[in-house]
Amino acid sequence: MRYESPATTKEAVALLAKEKGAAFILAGGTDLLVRMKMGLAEPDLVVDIKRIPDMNTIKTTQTGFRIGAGVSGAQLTAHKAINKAWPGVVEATHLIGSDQIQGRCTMAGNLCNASPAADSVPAMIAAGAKAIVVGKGKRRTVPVEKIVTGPGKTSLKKGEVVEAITLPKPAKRTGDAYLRFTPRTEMDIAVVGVGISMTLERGVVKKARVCLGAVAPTAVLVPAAARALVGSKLDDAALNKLVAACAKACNPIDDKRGTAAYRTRVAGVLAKRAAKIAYKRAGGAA
Amino acid sequence: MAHDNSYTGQKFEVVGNRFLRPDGIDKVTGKARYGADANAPGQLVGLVLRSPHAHAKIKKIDTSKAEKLPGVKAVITSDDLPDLTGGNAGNAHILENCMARGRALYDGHAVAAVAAVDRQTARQALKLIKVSYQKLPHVTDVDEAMAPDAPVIHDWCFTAGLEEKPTKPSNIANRTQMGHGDVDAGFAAADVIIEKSYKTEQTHQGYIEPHACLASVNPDGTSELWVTTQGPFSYRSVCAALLGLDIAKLKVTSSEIGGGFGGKTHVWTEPLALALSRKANRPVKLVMTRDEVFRATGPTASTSVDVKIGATRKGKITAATLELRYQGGAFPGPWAMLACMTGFACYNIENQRSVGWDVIVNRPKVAAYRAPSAPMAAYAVESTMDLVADAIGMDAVDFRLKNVAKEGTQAPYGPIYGPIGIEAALKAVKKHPHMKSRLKKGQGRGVACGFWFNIGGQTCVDLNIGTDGTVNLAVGTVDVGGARSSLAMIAAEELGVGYDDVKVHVADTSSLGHNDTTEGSRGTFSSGMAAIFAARDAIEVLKGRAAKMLDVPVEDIVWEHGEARATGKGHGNLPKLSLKEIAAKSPNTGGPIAGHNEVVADGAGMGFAAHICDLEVDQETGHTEILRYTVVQDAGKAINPDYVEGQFQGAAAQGIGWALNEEYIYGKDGRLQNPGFLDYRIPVCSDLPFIDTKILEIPNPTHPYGIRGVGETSIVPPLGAIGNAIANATGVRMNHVPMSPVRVLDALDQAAQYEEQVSAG
Amino acid sequence: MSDAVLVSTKVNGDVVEFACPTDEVLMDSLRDRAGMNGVKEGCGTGDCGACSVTLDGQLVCSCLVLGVEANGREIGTVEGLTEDGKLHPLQEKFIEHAALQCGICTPGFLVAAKALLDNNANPTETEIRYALAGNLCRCTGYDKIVRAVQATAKDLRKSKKR
Amino acid sequence: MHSTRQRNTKNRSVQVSLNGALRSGAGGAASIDIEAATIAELLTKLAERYPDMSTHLEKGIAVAINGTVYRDDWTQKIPQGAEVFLMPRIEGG
Repeated sequence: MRYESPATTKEAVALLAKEKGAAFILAGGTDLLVRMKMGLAEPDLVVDIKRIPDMNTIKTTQTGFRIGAGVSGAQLTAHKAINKAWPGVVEATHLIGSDQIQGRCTMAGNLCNASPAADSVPAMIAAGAKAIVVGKGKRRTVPVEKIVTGPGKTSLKKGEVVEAITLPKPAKRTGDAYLRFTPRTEMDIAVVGVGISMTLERGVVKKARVCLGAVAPTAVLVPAAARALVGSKLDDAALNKLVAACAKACNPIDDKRGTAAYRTRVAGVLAKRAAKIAYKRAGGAA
Repeated sequence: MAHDNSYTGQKFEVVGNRFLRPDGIDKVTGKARYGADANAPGQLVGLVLRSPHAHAKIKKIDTSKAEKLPGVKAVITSDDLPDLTGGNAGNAHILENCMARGRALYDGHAVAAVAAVDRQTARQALKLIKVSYQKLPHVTDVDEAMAPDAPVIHDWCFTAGLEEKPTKPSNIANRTQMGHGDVDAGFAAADVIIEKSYKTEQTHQGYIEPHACLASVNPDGTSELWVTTQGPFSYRSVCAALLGLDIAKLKVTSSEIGGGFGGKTHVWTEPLALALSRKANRPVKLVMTRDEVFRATGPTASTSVDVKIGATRKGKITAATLELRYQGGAFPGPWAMLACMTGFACYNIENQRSVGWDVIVNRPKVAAYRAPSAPMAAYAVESTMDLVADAIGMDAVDFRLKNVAKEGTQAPYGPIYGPIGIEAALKAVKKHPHMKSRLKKGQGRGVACGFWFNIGGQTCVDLNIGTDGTVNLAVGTVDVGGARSSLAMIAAEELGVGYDDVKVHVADTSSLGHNDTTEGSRGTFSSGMAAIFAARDAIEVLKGRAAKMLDVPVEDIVWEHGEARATGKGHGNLPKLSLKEIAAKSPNTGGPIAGHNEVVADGAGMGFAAHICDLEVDQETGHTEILRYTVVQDAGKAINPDYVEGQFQGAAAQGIGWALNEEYIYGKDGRLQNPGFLDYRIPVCSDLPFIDTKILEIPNPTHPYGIRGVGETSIVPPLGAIGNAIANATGVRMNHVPMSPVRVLDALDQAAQYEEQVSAG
Repeated sequence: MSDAVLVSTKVNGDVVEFACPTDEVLMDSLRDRAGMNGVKEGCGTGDCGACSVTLDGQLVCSCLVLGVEANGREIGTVEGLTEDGKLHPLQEKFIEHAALQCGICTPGFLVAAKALLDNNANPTETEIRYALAGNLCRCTGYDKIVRAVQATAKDLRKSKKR
Repeated sequence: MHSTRQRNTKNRSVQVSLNGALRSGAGGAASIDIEAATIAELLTKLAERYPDMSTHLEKGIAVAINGTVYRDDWTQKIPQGAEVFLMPRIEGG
């Protein structure tokens, strides 16, 4: 196995494009190294992106935030402005593992590992996050929901790297929230996850995005669930519609972490709870 | 020299205080050496290849490519180990469990092992071993394994303990029955009878340190094994028997042990490490991965249990029965039998019967786990006790007290109890402020009891006094949770010296006589007893030396508070001689001063506990949060209360994990799906509240200090206490452990549907 | 066969150099090449925290870091907690409060608890429990561990005031 | 008085209760009378009288005398009129 730690994105892309064998990007390594230990990944090349300055900083831009692909959960949590703008995204990322894992794990890695249960992904999608994808000689910006295509599969082409995640500047009276269910309080993988963002106008939901995790092969954006909220003040009728829409969007499996029936049921429960938190954060009366 | 082990009521100066543990500094600085922390010159790395199938015939193992890989020094399969088939069945099973012989019996069963110069080479070598398997039908569930159409795992297994010997083999290894009285008459006299069935899933001890050893075998048979174990002496005798080594030539040194809880009482990879070393003639270090620990060591049984309890309206139990089905993995075990002995142990039930079925399935060979077999039977009994109390409209604690076992009660396994602590524990529960605290809506409280025998066993210690008066105590039980502190206190108490003057050392097998495995909560009980007697032996020597120094007959010397004093006429002016003074002169008064004791420490006092649990159930997700937890347990005598509390708290935490989330999950393919700490969910720090403890001290009449074992009992009540608290919070009775969110929500849904049907119909 | 890379790093302030196979994790490098056996392996997959160290001051599981990543960085292990031969207050309190039984998880707990107290001098019980949730202990039920951390925090705050 | 005591000393018959699988080894008997002054003597005589029991005895048993469980020490004396139980040997964690 060859280990490279390039200093620029360009070099990283060149290394990946050139490699004939199995090439992997090492961001936080909290998934890759586990897979290597289990014999599930046998890299010929590992490209460590943590020495690329551009990939390891958070920048506040005119349109929002640019979070480098190597930025750890701990760095994100410490960023005051993002906490204020997108608390749900920060909380979701903070739920990835222990403090030890937080010291390493990244949003981009959480995304590209392409687990249906990734915690930060539904929150990112609900917030309208985008991925900056760099390939040989070109750069494209892709909505986060377009990156993962199935368990362990992404739309990234050979030689392409996610360089950063961008979060928009939230409109006024916007709030977001992410809730997940796990049997333990910590150190667990989501059985169900729900990310919601919404923008209010005079207490009425004007815009909303609802995204479910761990209930389908990928995180799913549920427009019907968003529609259930729009136009409401989060009354019971709207919340019941939200629950029904979420249940309908679920396409889960029975596995060691939960049954399909359980996931479907709890997706609605968490959606309701997350909606209330987001609503309050957006300035709505509780 | 025979010593009297009777309780004397002696007053203590050292015992009962909270001294700092002597190995603390090593353990907080990283200096303590555990199983994986030893190295030897020329050492190789050992790795094991394991079956990916639940049950398969091994048609062929081709190791030729692996052997040719540069850096590989030895490859072994069962062909390299003795064939013990037809000999001692117990040993043959242990060896076959260490390395499959002809058939892989469970997912994770070892089929080959390699030793190579480094980890990377050893991993490469494993990939080069080609095993051709022929898959066989498998069964992993205990009830399915008992069904008439189940695939029979061993054609040699004919159920023992039946009145008529079976003509066909089955997966049922053994039937056991315990009990007394007339059960039919008892049920006929009952006003209320409750019958219910329960299931519990398989759990693992979950010690944080994986099994690890460093083995070295020379061509002349002299061998050394450094290993993390609860029983260095039994590892020595078992490994010697399995591999044909001489016991005296094999030196086993127990490392610091990173948790055991029963899981380090049996050998797993150690014989393989020795065999690899013998073949390569180089030391071999073999450290299990966590995945291997889960798949291929000794978890506890999964069970299926039926309970029936009958009582009068006034709350007297008239009869009770238990039917216990326990799987012991791929080999026969004693687990259901143990459950038969413990199930009703907390109660005085005149008419009772427990029937146990020990069952074989395609899972790893079950080993002891803290009060083995008792928690599952207790879960069924304690849940049903609440149901009966409810049915007759009696408070659940009062109902237990009305039927509680006392001195004079006949135990389920026959004998009459001496002084025991369950009545005192229940009374302490009743009085505890915890029971009076208010619960909020959605919260519930449960109480449950637990019993464990505790055991003693063969024990041997050496006590040596240095010329400066400091003392070495060499013991052969390992220190799993602070025992060195307790044993130093005991020696200091007897000798009348300071705690810091005694240094306790866990000896290797070449330096001390045989000691049984540190299991059954016996460490402080047994080695404590031997330490008392060894100290008293040393005192006799000290008195003799003092007599010489003072030139008086030894009969005139008495030993008080660490000093020798001459009594009698004309001795009044003679100085007192301290232990230090006598020790300083020892080179010239007859040489080193030592005490020694070997004892079969029988008479371990039974352990009883009662727990209180408050919790809250999220009725929309089925999630249970433990809010408050209290352990009341009889310790006989708490030598170092800090570490007695630690045992209570640790046992309760393991029981809580078992009750709520821990379980082995097997797929339809018979493979373990969660062999890691991510999906085998032991409690994390944020899952638990502080765990209150109350130590009761009802002296064990057959220990000089009244000590009872304390390590195991408190893992028994939590399953029942939590089940009872969930029922109290939700009105729903759980009958399947772990009571995980999925199962709780499912049970709540079913109850709601039933209610709807009732109100609609 | 993996390539090996020469790694130059600082462990507890001392320069350490070793040749490291590229696929070797830092936990193994620290144990086998730097002599830091206080770094314990409980799972190898980041689920137990026994191998906790700091990497440039950041708390990590050393089983989820490659050895080569340590090149040019600074690592802190349990062996570095003592200063001038004196135990760190956390080490003192762990012994005093009987916060260890078997002790295999203790080094990881100490490193994690120090990382917590370095950032938060006055943590609540809940904050302590969540900060230590990445460290598994199977012996104690965490009770005495949490108490030891609380007691240390209290003492440290007192000594700072003085 | 004196003569009675003498007779008792001579005839050390004790009633031994059997439990679990041990019963099947003794043809289903719940208890048996046997003359024995120590546990060792008791076990020897049991093996002689009930060959079927030998497999259980080999597997490991324990003897409870007046409520105290003995797992290893076969030199233990069995007092007059003692309550004696034979039970399977237990192990712990």
